[in-house]
Amino acid sequence: MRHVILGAGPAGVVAAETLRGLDADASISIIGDEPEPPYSRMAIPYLLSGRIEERGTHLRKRGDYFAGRGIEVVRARAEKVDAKAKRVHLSGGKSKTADYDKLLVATGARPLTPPIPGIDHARVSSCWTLEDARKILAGIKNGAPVVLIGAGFIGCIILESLVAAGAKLTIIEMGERMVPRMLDQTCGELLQKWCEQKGVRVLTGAQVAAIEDAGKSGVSVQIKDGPAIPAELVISATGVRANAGFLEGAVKLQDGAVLADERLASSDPDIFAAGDVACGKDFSSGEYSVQAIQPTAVEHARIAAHNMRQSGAVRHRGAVPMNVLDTIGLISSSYGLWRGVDGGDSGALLDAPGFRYICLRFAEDRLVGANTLGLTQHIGVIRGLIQGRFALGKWKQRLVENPLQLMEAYLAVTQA
Amino acid sequence: MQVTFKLFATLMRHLPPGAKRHAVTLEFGAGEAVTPNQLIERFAVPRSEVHLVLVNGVYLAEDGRDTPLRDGDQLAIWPPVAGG
Amino acid sequence: MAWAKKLLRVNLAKGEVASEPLNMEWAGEYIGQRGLATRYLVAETDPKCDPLGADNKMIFATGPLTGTAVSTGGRYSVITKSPLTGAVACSNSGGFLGAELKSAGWDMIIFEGKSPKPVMLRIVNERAELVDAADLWGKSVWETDKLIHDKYQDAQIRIAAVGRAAESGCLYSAIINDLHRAAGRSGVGAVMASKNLKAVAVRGSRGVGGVKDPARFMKSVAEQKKVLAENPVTGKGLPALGTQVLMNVVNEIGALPANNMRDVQFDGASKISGEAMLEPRPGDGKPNLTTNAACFGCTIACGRISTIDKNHFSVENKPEYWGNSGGLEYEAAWAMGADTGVSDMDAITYTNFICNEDGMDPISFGATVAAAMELFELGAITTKQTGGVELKFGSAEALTWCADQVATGQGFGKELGLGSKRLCEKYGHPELSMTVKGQEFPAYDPRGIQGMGLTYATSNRGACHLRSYTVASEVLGIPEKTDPLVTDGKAGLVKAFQDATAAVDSLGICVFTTFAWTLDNIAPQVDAACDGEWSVDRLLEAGERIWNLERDYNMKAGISGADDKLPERLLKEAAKTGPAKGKVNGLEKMLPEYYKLRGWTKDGQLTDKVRKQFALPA
Amino acid sequence: MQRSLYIDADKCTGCLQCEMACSFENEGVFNPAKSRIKVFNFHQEGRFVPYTCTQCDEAWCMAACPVDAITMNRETGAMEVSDATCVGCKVCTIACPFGTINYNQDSGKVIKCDLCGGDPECAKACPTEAITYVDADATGLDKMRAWAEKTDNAAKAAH
Repeated sequence: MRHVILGAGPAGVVAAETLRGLDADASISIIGDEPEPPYSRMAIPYLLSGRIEERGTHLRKRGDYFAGRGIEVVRARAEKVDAKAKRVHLSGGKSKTADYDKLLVATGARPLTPPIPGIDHARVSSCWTLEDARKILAGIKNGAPVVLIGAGFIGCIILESLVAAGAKLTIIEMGERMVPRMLDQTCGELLQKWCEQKGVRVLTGAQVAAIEDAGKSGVSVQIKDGPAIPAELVISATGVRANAGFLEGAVKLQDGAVLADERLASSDPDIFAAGDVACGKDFSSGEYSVQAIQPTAVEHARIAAHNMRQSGAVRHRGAVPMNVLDTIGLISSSYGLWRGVDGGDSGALLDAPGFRYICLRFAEDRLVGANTLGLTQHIGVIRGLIQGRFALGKWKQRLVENPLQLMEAYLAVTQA
Repeated sequence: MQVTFKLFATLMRHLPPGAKRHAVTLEFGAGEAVTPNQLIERFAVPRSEVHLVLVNGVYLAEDGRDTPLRDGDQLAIWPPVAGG
Repeated sequence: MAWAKKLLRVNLAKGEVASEPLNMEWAGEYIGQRGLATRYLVAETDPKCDPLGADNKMIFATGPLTGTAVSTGGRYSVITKSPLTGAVACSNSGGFLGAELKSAGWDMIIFEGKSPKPVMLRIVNERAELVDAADLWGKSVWETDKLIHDKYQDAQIRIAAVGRAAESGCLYSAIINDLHRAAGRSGVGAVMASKNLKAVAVRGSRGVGGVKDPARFMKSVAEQKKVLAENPVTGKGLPALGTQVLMNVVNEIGALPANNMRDVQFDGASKISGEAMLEPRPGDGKPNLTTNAACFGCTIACGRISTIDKNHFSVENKPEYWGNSGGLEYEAAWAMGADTGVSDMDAITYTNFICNEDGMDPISFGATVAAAMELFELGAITTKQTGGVELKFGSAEALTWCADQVATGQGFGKELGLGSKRLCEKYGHPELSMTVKGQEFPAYDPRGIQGMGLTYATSNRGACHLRSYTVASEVLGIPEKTDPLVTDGKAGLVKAFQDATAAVDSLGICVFTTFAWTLDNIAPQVDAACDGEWSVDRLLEAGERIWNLERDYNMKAGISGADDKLPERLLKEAAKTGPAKGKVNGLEKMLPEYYKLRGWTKDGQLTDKVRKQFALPA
Repeated sequence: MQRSLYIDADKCTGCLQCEMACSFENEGVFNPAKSRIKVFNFHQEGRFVPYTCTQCDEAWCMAACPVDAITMNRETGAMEVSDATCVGCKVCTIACPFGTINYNQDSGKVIKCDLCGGDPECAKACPTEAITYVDADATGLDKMRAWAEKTDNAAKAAH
């Protein structure tokens, strides 16, 4: 059996490992287009802040890890998939093609390039790859003005390193609050206040009209109906899109990602998808969407691997959307249906001066979603309660009154 | 002859079924001699747990526990206990 | 080290807080907690000051072992001048507050002055601030606890507070921490309230470190925990039955004071005993006791967690009292039960809840109610004062009514809140007050346990069993059995217990460990934890130094050897039943010997020799 | 045979000896705030419940770690965090449905129970045998596994 895996991120690597665990003899190849050994984008912010070196981002630390497991890691770029011939056309590597019995698409995503005049200026960088990180590190000088376009997850998580490096930072966010796709209004506003207290200028509801060259001093970022902000470096973090364009025509796409069913199979039964490139089942809503987060990628990968080995072996019940974000030391998280559901109750607590917040969302007496800010202890039980679909009984009202009793509620309903 | 036999605290479990709270009243024939140690034996109270032995509220040291009880005596026994 | 070496000084008048280094020279002499805080009180206050005036200070103090893994190492004490006795007050409490304070990095808090308005002290590690407490004033301890937790949204905050009893001037009001642990005796709550200080809320996450020899300490702690576990008292009896195991014992030996100490035995004793707490009650089939519970670090776990039968008259239609809370300890069950003649366990559990909820010492409360009942019997108090309530011995309704009145400072509750000495004086029968130096007796009748007569008479904080618990020897045979009905040898026994207890109370551990431990078990743990060398002799010397320092403070406050006395009833009215029948307490035989052993003058004054020996402050 | 921590909440008195032993072993100070085992107090119910990581087979934390900082100790079966490798991204803390791996803001790393290398201090410190270290079969882990089955896709995938 020839398993070909496109993409050397966490989904690809975990799928390869799972396949190897299931089948000692299968041929397994990971094809990735970056020069580095498989690494984690999750770790890039910590590389930027100097907490780790590049090696610390590597998914597996031993140099001979993949070879030792008979997993071939190939550097090449997938250009096209010929589903009929079960062949991937490649570029940039030694081989021009790779033939498969089962194919896993785990090519992840790439940053969007917003349609802004001047976005291709040499002083503008995205923050996605190790290469980007190197560029940013080289470009920041103490006291240098830096503009960050986009206060989404990626924008926020790299703030700490930019502030620590001494950048004079301005964030420009189109939405009306920070991290609008992960945090509710209260949470987003608290986060903004936090950033401002740390000396970061935050402009929400603002759009970049153009980036103009300003000669030696860098660029000038022009805000629509607003000021022009000088910058030595501009970081663009306006979102990502799935790397699925090369599959156009081969499998069904949704929202630009590979629609992956409960077996993580695409519309072609021999082509699977996992991770950020997959439009998979959402546990909470029951709908299909992209959930760009490590635990989902790993879950996808494992299930896809089982089904690649034996079709229909395992079904996916859907992943609970969740995320955790550290913004200059302030930690926020989101779970499931954090916006709440129609007719559902919620329980919230706000300690604005202490930068603490929690909002639990219920459907009847079950927990379905949550946002937290400034809380780090035992927050995993939010997932436990959501995914276990536990009926909370009298604990629901207790949680409405005091959401911080999560752990007690969890123990009461699971260990009673 | 009548003797009240009382067991307290963790020794209560050694009382026969039907005992009232901590005590049983025991009847003996006239002239029949019974000592605290014999009662301890009879109700299988572990010696290691026999600490405070009171006859009518007065402490009975170990060397006095083979002296026969008298009619109407109250024998009360505790394991080592304390409070404050 | 083990000490945090830092104290927090809170000037309530100015609203200022400041950190200062702990006087380590004093710590070497007075250890910590009870001893060291008394040293500060002596240095910083006039013993003649008005206990409820701005000049009195109040100290929350931990010991060097507080917050460490040593078993029971969670204690703190409140040291101040008592409004009930005019003597030094030192009330020791368990729960979790003491360890939290230490973990926040503080050995002590010294409160001085009086705040112009109600405040609470909030401590988060090294940060401390006074916070307006207008919203908390007038609230019970339980309400205050909830409001503070709600306000700061942190379940881990440990809180000590005073309730409405203290606010309304109850002279035996307590400071309650962790909902149902109390710095209970001598009216320390009234002092706190007089300073307009409602609560102390502590969150500590720095931890307690700096143990001198960590490996040796952990080894010693493990060994000594084993000693407690294997000892039948601390390993079995106390966890199973709590201190309430004593109710039947003390009744059986004829030393259970009943009906304001007229009697030495109580018919209803077994109904309110530790054993009875385990029996299913007729109303709802549940036992009074739900579980035992430990204070911080305690491997004994004598604490009781109890419920009241929902259908009982005291709580019907009051669901707020249907859940679990701190249950009966022996002293509380005796004072509110035997001494008032009440044998209704649910009623006593209810009044115990009330004592916790609004901060009252259940011993002084129960004993004061008992005195009031006797005054009522004599007709000195009538339904005119009580608004119709028949204050009869044995009346559970009267008892619960009194608790509600004192807790909230209403009507006759105000008078009951002054304690039995002032109450009996007011109604013309001072002889009916069962007190020493103004503080009510605890649960051992000195006619049936002779040594306790000397214990009470010479206690530095008025009648108290915990200053020299000779019951251990005279009744329970710990460390060895002595005859409770004789006075011979009791002076030496009392002195030895007093000195050892003063040392234990200064370390941060619970005196209940001494049912299994002697200072030989304690000293190695202290020595492994604390700077310097700590032997049994050094601990005993420190204990004796502390005892003399407290005595000296009291003398300067105007208390003399003439106050080392017992109520006439215990000296003249012989016990009517039980082994002590026909006996009174022989204090006059024990006291001179005791003074001599102490090296004091014949009238109980400290001598220059003693002052010099212990290097007491002038 | 591998051993596990077995918790019998009915025996717990809430003394926090376990938390002190844990924090002393791992942090060098007595500090319940930094303990990997926590005792939860159900005051109304009169119940204390000690709680820590069960070292579950499927180890959500391990799977969620993007940098391979969590690995299984083959001898003890414990999932251990390598401080040198952990970058502090906290993904494991939201992924663990038991809430037993937590971020330590002071160190910038996550902390969890590692069974003290096969000799758990909490169990040794517990005075009432509410926490014991016993053969894995006896721990009622089955209950936990059944729950895991219900919760997780990947767990099922592995069986």
